[in-house]
Amino acid sequence: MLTRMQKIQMLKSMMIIREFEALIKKLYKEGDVEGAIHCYTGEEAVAVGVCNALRKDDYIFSTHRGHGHAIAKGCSIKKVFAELMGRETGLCKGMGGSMHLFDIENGLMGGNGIVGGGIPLSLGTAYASKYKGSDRVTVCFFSEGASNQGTFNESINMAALWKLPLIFVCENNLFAATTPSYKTLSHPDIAKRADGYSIPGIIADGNHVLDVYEKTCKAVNRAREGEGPTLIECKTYRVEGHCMVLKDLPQHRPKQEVEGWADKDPIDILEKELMQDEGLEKDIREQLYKEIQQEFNEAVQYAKTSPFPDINEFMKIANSRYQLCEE
Amino acid sequence: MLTRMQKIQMLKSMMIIREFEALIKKLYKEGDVEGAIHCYTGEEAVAVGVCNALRKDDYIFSTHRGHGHAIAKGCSIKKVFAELMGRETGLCKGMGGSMHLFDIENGLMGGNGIVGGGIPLSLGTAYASKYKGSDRVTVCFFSEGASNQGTFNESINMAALWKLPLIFVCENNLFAATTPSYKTLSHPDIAKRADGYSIPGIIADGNHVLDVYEKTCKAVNRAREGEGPTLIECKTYRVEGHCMVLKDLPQHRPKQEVEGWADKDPIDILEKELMQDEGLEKDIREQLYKEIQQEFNEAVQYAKTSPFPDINEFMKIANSRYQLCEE
Amino acid sequence: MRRISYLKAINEAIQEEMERDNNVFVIGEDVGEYGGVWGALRGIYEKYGAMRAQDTPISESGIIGLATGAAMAGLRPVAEIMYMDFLTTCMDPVVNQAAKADLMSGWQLKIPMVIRTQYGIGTREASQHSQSLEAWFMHTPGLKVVVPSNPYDAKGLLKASIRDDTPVIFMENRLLYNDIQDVPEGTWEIPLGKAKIVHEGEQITIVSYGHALKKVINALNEFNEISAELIDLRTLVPMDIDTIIESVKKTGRILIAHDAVEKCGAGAEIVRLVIEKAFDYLDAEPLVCGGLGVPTPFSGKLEDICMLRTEAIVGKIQYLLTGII
Amino acid sequence: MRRISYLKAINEAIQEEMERDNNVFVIGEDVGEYGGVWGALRGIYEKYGAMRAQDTPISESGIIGLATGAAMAGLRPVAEIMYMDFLTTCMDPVVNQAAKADLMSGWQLKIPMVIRTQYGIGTREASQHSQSLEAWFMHTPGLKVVVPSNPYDAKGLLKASIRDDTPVIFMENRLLYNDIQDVPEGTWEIPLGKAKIVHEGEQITIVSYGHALKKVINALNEFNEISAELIDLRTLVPMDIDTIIESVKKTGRILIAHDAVEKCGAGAEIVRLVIEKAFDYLDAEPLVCGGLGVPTPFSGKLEDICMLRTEAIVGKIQYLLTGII
Ligand SMILES: Cc1ncc(C[n+]2csc(CCOP(=O)(O)OP(=O)(O)O)c2C)c(N)n1
Ligand SMILES: Cc1ncc(C[n+]2csc(CCOP(=O)(O)OP(=O)(O)O)c2C)c(N)n1
Ligand SMILES: [Mg+2]
Ligand SMILES: [Mg+2]
Repeated sequence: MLTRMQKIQMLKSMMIIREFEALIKKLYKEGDVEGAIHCYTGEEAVAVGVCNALRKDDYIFSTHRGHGHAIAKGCSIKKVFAELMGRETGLCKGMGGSMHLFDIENGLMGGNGIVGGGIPLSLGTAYASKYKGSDRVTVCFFSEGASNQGTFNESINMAALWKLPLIFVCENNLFAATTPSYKTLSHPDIAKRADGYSIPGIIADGNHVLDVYEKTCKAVNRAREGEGPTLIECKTYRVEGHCMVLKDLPQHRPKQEVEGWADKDPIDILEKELMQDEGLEKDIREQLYKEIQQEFNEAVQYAKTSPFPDINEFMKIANSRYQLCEE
Repeated sequence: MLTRMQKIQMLKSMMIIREFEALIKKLYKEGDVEGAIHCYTGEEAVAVGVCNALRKDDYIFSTHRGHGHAIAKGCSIKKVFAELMGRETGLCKGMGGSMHLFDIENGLMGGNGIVGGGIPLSLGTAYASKYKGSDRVTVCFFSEGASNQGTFNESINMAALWKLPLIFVCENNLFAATTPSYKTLSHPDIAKRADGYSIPGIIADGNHVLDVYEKTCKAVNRAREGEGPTLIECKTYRVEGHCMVLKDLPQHRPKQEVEGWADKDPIDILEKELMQDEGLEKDIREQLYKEIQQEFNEAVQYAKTSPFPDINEFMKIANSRYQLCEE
Repeated sequence: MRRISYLKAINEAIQEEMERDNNVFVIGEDVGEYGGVWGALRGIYEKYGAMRAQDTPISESGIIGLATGAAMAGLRPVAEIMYMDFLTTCMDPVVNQAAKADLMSGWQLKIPMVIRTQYGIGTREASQHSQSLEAWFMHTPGLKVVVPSNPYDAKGLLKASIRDDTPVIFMENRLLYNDIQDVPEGTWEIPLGKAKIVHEGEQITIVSYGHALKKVINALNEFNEISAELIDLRTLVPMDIDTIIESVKKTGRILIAHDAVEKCGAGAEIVRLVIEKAFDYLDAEPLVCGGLGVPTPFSGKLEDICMLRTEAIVGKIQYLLTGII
Repeated sequence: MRRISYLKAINEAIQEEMERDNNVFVIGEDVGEYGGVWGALRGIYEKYGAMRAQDTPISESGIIGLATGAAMAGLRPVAEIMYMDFLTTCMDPVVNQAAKADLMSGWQLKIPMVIRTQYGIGTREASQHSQSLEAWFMHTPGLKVVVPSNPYDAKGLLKASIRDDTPVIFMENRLLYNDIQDVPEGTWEIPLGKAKIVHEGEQITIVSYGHALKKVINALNEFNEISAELIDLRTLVPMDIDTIIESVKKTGRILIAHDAVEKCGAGAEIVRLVIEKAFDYLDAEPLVCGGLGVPTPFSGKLEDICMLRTEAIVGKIQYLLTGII
């Protein structure tokens, strides 16, 4: 059972992700952050619910929309900011950027710029756990768009076959780039596909962090016990446009749908539950907000004043890694 | 309803395929046929059952194990022999060979050397039918090994989504190369996967040609009516080794299994049914056998005396198609 | 004449061909109502409907497989792959199916299809969104490879590609999409396999294509006086080697510049051909200037040094002219 | 010393490395009980069990993805892809994941993995089973490419590849599998990036690798008297360009022979490098001799003319030596 404190921590984690994305949007507009940036806004309950069910040494594979996963898995916010600003002090020394956040110490095995590209990779760490007799589990995040890549079929079958300690978490946020999911999914429930591979296919309320958390815990137990993979589909909603430069078509954002999902805001939902069930103080969200802003100020300051990667240093490593001297 | 005559034709078709493979094995050993040869022996009811439910102008996509499909779809036996012997008079002028039989006039859109490679191609002819408002259906043959390729997931979803007139026929023959299917299928029924894509997933007795035929007819009707794809899994057995040069491991061919399937020989089954239900004469199989041998003698004679492709002719075409003159 | 953008030129080419031939259709991710994430296909869905502007799931092998099969059935698909880097997810249908089907079938089949894809580097999108992979497709017999560098060529070459009866990899660079140029209306096309001499010159031949051409022009502007013959290849397969050779015979010097990395790139191939056909005319060694042979790092500072650099082009031209490094 | 086959050499290399390091395992289609369809892995399943000799479904992207992820977790996978042609079905994990992960992660990760694959032409298996695609992987920064031509090298290079901390494409040719040679036991390896001078010579340098080398040797046997320096590259990335250049500086002439088609192939790359580094030493134009640039037709008569041909090698050597075609 989660303690009150833990639940408040989850509330805070979701708020951190929410505020992180808001700030990144601002930094992007101001030119401090460049490249392809995909916000996780509205989906916070998935990353936070899932990652809270994991240990630090469990593995996760992330996507192009990976800020939330990184934060929920415990990466240093400073380093994430620095990475997105292309600094030497970034998570990946500025080599990865928004779509390629790696933090091996915290079990973050990378985002991916290729939709569906991370799915087969996740087989590997799960295989390694089984190989070494370790109980570390792997979570593979992907969204409903990726479920239509070939890698989905190949990976889920292999994982099921060998009962790998692997949890497929499909963040069904109803969009892939500009395309609503009803145009790309022949069955609206990705979870349904699990039957064909003899593994459990579970649907979670992706805007309800405790539901995600509980269902993940079950899957994690199953995985640690050697009983094999689970496919968890978290139904959620991509609140923002696909990325900084792609706007949605109005006909794909019906007012009713947008409002319906706004009413299901994952942070609001948890806050309300905490108030009802745990007698949470009314102003705690404001307090948390302040803490977060404080932390962010320092982190952004750190990132902005960090050096860019050193070109000579890079060339030195590159020369030996890629045999450039041949040229 | 099938007439007695039609059923006898089906018997004969299956026998032709059976004898064709036997003869090809001989020709291979004698050096008249080269390359990668995969026999369809034991699976005849699938090709014959399916193709009898089709019109000449319906499309089929075949596999590396494609002789049966070609014969059942009505290709000239002479030309198939000639193709396998690499002759100018072959179906594909000797350019394709055993794994790449194309006969566009008869709707045979090609075998494939890439396992799972034909599946997405089949979307294309099906799409073209819908595009042109034509009622031509497409059948895509593949075996259970191919069902684990990524292309399976991508294609079945797209076909379902757009209700393409496409029938996926999985020939589950329990082997992929040297590997028995229980080592590669997380669920023994491929048909089960259909649920995840909102299409019917049907299991047919792949050694019972009338069962295959009837289930295909239903799927064809569905497809012609614009109601979309069906996945039909035909349970059958690969009687021979994977190809001419790969032998099976004895532990993967338990005596009981082999004998069980021998008792379910598709030709015997149909013959018996015809005798019981249609009062088929006892010696008809022998008669058909003689007809077939006669036909084969002529066909092989034709193939063997056909010229090999002309090198100059080839170079002329190649030069313009591939701009070799640049070199 | 009207001045239109590269993007608009692409759009016009497709619409004109769709108008002319009912068998032409577009397919790809977000290409329906949205008109493609780059916007190249705006208005097509509205005008021609969903079957001819087919939005797809994220299933590149499915898309290219479908296109290949549709071509077998007589249609003329124009598929869009958002970034060239994503062609890694559908190499089989491109290389083993589309490129080979006509030969394998003993010429029963034609495969008239275009794969429009967007390539290049320079937008801080890191290593999986920065590749120029034309060399892979040049190395695959059966494919044509087209890389227009400007709106006029984009239109004329795309029309020719759509009319061509074999599979064409049509490469567009996102940094060119907003370039504007005079582009005539009407039924003209630019034949595949004809290079364009951008300007004539006597001292050195420079061969380039696509976005790299701009960097070459920038580099040439660095010289006070230089008589360079600049060739825009336009199509890499078929390659207009005659135009290159003729030029080299005149200038005796050649530099090839492209975004792709140098190792086994198009430049190396051109060096091979020039050496084979004009060795005795050379006054200096043919050189290639390309991207740095590393996966592209995200950070702008690092990406900048990984791209084809104007200064590097300048340096190599200088060396070829003077022998001084 | 014992004489063992190429196949056995591969097997020994793997078993020795598996013995030495628990993290090494093999994975691929039919590699378990069967020991791989080529038989390279016989006995490994029996000795090391299913986890270390993992039979897979026909899911090449899954296999290479798994291998990459396993390498991230510290294992050292050795994956088998039955024919190089099938790498088309898993280019993404090879090119965008395995090759780039160490850089993308800011060097947090190493990706020690070997992709053993079997390539070549000549067995009447038609266009989808006859390709030599090394150039694609040379063109992809982050991969090493190794192509042993004999049992000794196969063992020594495979051991080095398994010990290497970066992804290696290890290419074996089915026509070499039964070749027999003296191969020592023990812990030696052949460093990646060192070519072998098969024999020294003064008149011409011939560079080759893998199965093509045999055809070069056949071609040289056609000459009564010739002093050719024959270089077996052994690894294409890293390439031992120094050995090539040194040789060319001595002979002034070079021919590169490989199975792959010439356009954008490894040969073109070597020409580029030789031109860049030894232009002034050349007495004749560097030439490439490769396969015909077409998809391989099935019929033996046609396949034979599509392969790298001994006569073509002879012709080009003759031309380089005499100037007469
Ligand atoms: C193989 C591939 N195809 C296309 C893209 C371009 N792309 C990037 S994100 C995206 C949409 C992904 O949708 P989904 O998987 O649902 O993830 P979401 O953005 O909803 O998190 C697309 C099409 C890509 N990066 N990789
Ligand atoms: C992509 C790919 N991987 C591997 C192979 C090698 N191969 C040829 S046939 C075959 C087995 C195919 O099994 P299945 O799909 O069940 O077809 P079946 O042989 O049973 O008809 C394999 C592994 C191939 N041709 N293509
Ligand atoms: Mg989505
Ligand atoms: Mg099978």
